[in-house]
Amino acid sequence: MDARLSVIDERLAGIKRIVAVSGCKGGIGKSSVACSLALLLSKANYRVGLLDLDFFSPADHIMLGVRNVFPKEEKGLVPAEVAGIRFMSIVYFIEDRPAALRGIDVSNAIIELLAITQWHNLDFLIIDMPPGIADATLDVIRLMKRIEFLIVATGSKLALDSVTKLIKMLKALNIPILGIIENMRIGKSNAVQESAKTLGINFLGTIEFDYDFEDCIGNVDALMKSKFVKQLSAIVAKHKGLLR
Amino acid sequence: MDARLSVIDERLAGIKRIVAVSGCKGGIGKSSVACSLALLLSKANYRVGLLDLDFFSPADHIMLGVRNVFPKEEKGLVPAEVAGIRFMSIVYFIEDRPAALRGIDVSNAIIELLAITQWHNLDFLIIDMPPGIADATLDVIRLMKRIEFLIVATGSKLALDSVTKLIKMLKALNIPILGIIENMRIGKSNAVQESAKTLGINFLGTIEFDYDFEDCIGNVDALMKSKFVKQLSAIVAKHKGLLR
Amino acid sequence: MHEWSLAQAVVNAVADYCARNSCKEAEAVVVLGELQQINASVFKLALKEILEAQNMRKIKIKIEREEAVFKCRVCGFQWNFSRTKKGLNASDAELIHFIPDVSHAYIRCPKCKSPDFEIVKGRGLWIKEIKSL
Amino acid sequence: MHEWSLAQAVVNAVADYCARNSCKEAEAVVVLGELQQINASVFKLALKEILEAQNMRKIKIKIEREEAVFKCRVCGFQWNFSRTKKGLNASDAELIHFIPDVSHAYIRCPKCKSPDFEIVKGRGLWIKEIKSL
Ligand SMILES: Nc1ncnc2c1ncn2[C@@H]1O[C@H](COP(=O)(O)OP(=O)(O)O)[C@@H](O)[C@H]1O
Ligand SMILES: Nc1ncnc2c1ncn2[C@@H]1O[C@H](COP(=O)(O)OP(=O)(O)O)[C@@H](O)[C@H]1O
Ligand SMILES: [Mg+2]
Ligand SMILES: [Mg+2]
Ligand SMILES: [Mg+2]
Ligand SMILES: [Mg+2]
Ligand code: NI
Ligand code: NI
Ligand SMILES: [Zn+2]
Ligand SMILES: [Zn+2]
Repeated sequence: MDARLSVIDERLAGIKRIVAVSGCKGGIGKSSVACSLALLLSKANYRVGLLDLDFFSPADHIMLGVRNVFPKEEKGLVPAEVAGIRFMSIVYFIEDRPAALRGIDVSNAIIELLAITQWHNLDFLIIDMPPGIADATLDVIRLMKRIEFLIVATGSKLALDSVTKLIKMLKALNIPILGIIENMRIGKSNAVQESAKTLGINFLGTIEFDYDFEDCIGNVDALMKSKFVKQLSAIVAKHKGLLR
Repeated sequence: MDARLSVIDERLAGIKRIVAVSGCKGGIGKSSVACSLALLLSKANYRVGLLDLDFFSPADHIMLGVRNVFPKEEKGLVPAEVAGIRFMSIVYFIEDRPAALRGIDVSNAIIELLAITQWHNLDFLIIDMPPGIADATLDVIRLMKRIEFLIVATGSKLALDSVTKLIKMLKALNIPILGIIENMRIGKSNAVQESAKTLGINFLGTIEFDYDFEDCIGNVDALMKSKFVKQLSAIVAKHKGLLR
Repeated sequence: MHEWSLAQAVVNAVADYCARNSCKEAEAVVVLGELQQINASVFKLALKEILEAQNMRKIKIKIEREEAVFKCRVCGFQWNFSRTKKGLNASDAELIHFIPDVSHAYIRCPKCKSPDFEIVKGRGLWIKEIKSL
Repeated sequence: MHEWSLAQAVVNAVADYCARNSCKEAEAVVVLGELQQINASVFKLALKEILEAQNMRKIKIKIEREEAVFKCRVCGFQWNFSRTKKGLNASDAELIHFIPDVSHAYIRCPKCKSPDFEIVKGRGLWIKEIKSL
């Protein structure tokens, strides 16, 4: 019997809302949105946690310029605080080593993290999801009954195809979907907005392709001033009821 | 005992070279490179197979505009031929349904596909890899002893961090790496080329960000005329010894 | 007739066993998991044909069947394939026949609708035993 | 002292069991897998403290240990954690202590160098048995 499963609810009890940033396909901006959203909410004086569950391409520590921190051991692991955000990631444990993790290992590591992480009280826990509908996605659905999904997509046919599958599954399971954010828009196609309509999902807004975004990675101040974050901030402001 | 493992070598015996297009991170152009490379090699009169192993964001059927085909049942499954390429993908079996596959299911499905697919004689089998170093990557390494990797990366810090881990692992295992292709270049940074140097990997060349690429998806003729494919074609021509 | 490719897998496994143990007479017990819906008579015919072609007439292969059982990872409910099979049309069942794992795209937990279930047993073909005679 | 969080997991599991079975006296057997390197005395102290705080003094918890065994998925080689542990420095071992699965970033098959191994047993903490007294 897996004792760890008996303590997860208690570990999450002090968290008001759990939001998984997902989109099934890789490289559509899940990590960029997750980190920026965590920063914005923290700046708005919410207590925010950020959990990077992409064990193969963990990005949030790079995005936020995290260096030389480690969780504190205190009745479990208390996430290090980075730019006001309580931050938990597999990189604390693997650093820059390649980690060959099959699904069963990913699942076990997620259960372990959820069982030992002491988030204490949070208004939001933002989860940066890996691509796919595999162990990580199935485990957050299974283990976090209050989870809500925030969907990211690009206008590419390839991204829309994947994200459509994820949305269909979430809807069939009656899991709340906050809505869909279009990212990296370059042309004028309305494909994401139209897909949202067809799928019956809230279309939240567009973040354009930001040619200066790469230069902001690793620097929280620069990120906060980027066009990317400004557009995300406008989306959050426009849908005030959604995230509070 | 898993009988399927005893027949995989025989199924691959008629294939001269097996090339996995990978890069650990999602959305860097693995599928775009894999499909385009398969088309280019086929056009150069090689016998080419294409195996899409990204079960969550299968893209190759969309890229190649595959419609209404299914493998032929003949002592196993003989891949359908699409634009001269023998094409195998999970989409034959799941179509546009969401498939919740944990690592163990992905691994089982890959073993099954390798055991029943009759590729017959091929000069190249191109494998379009999913992101990560999870079940699919570990299984192709485990089950295809002759596999070679072709690495795709973008200049983003996030992509380079992930791809570096994959390359470190492949090198430690003495798995041949053909080299690294930089994709979606926009600015003038030499980050990919420098990483290649540091890692001791062949830098093969650059494919620039192609603003018209999205419009070519689904149309083989348009793809072949795209800037993307022209630049990939130049890379292949420049490294003639690499792929023949 | 993709059963042929699996029959060949079995014959290869037995041949490997015989090579390792320098024997010419052996008996194998092959289990056919229900989910894969292998046509046993086609499979037996293929086995016979391959064994003859490879001059392995002294190999005996016994066939057993195993029912498929699923267990939901979300609510813990356990059920049999026969229960959900009725809900599948013939062409969906055919796709599961090729790759049993794609059942995760077609079958849902009857109790909580989750696609996150374990195939506890009866997924597909495996060899329970090989022994030299 | 992250052992405390796992001790609480065990106590919760036993409390759930007691609630389901309406009992106040129970005994649980907890297995500590070697790979997780749980400090047994710290763990026992945490158990005692939590059981007292939750008024569960009639719960007995027995502790067993299980050695960790790995099996390489590539070459089939099987080995014990004790064999590879020597190659780990203290800080790497500490990281495995928190998340045993990250051993895939630190441990390689001694025979073929693959990181693709199965943790056959001894990964970490689990409950072998709970019974009411
Ligand atoms: N709006 C945007 N404009 C420009 N680049 C972006 C934008 N959004 C994301 N990126 C870049 O695209 C790449 C993929 O984004 P990332 O957030 O890592 O995606 P995911 O987490 O979905 O894999 C990264 O290099 C990131 O810096
Ligand atoms: N050089 C390029 N220029 C413009 N778009 C590109 C380029 N390479 C890939 N893309 C687009 O980027 C997205 C990700 O590419 P894809 O091949 O699907 O990556 P992966 O297989 O690594 O996830 C797709 O929408 C694709 O059309
Ligand atoms: Mg990411
Ligand atoms: Mg792809
Ligand atoms: Mg089959
Ligand atoms: Mg631990
Ligand atoms: Ni068949
Ligand atoms: Ni500890
Ligand atoms: Zn269920
Ligand atoms: Zn090995």
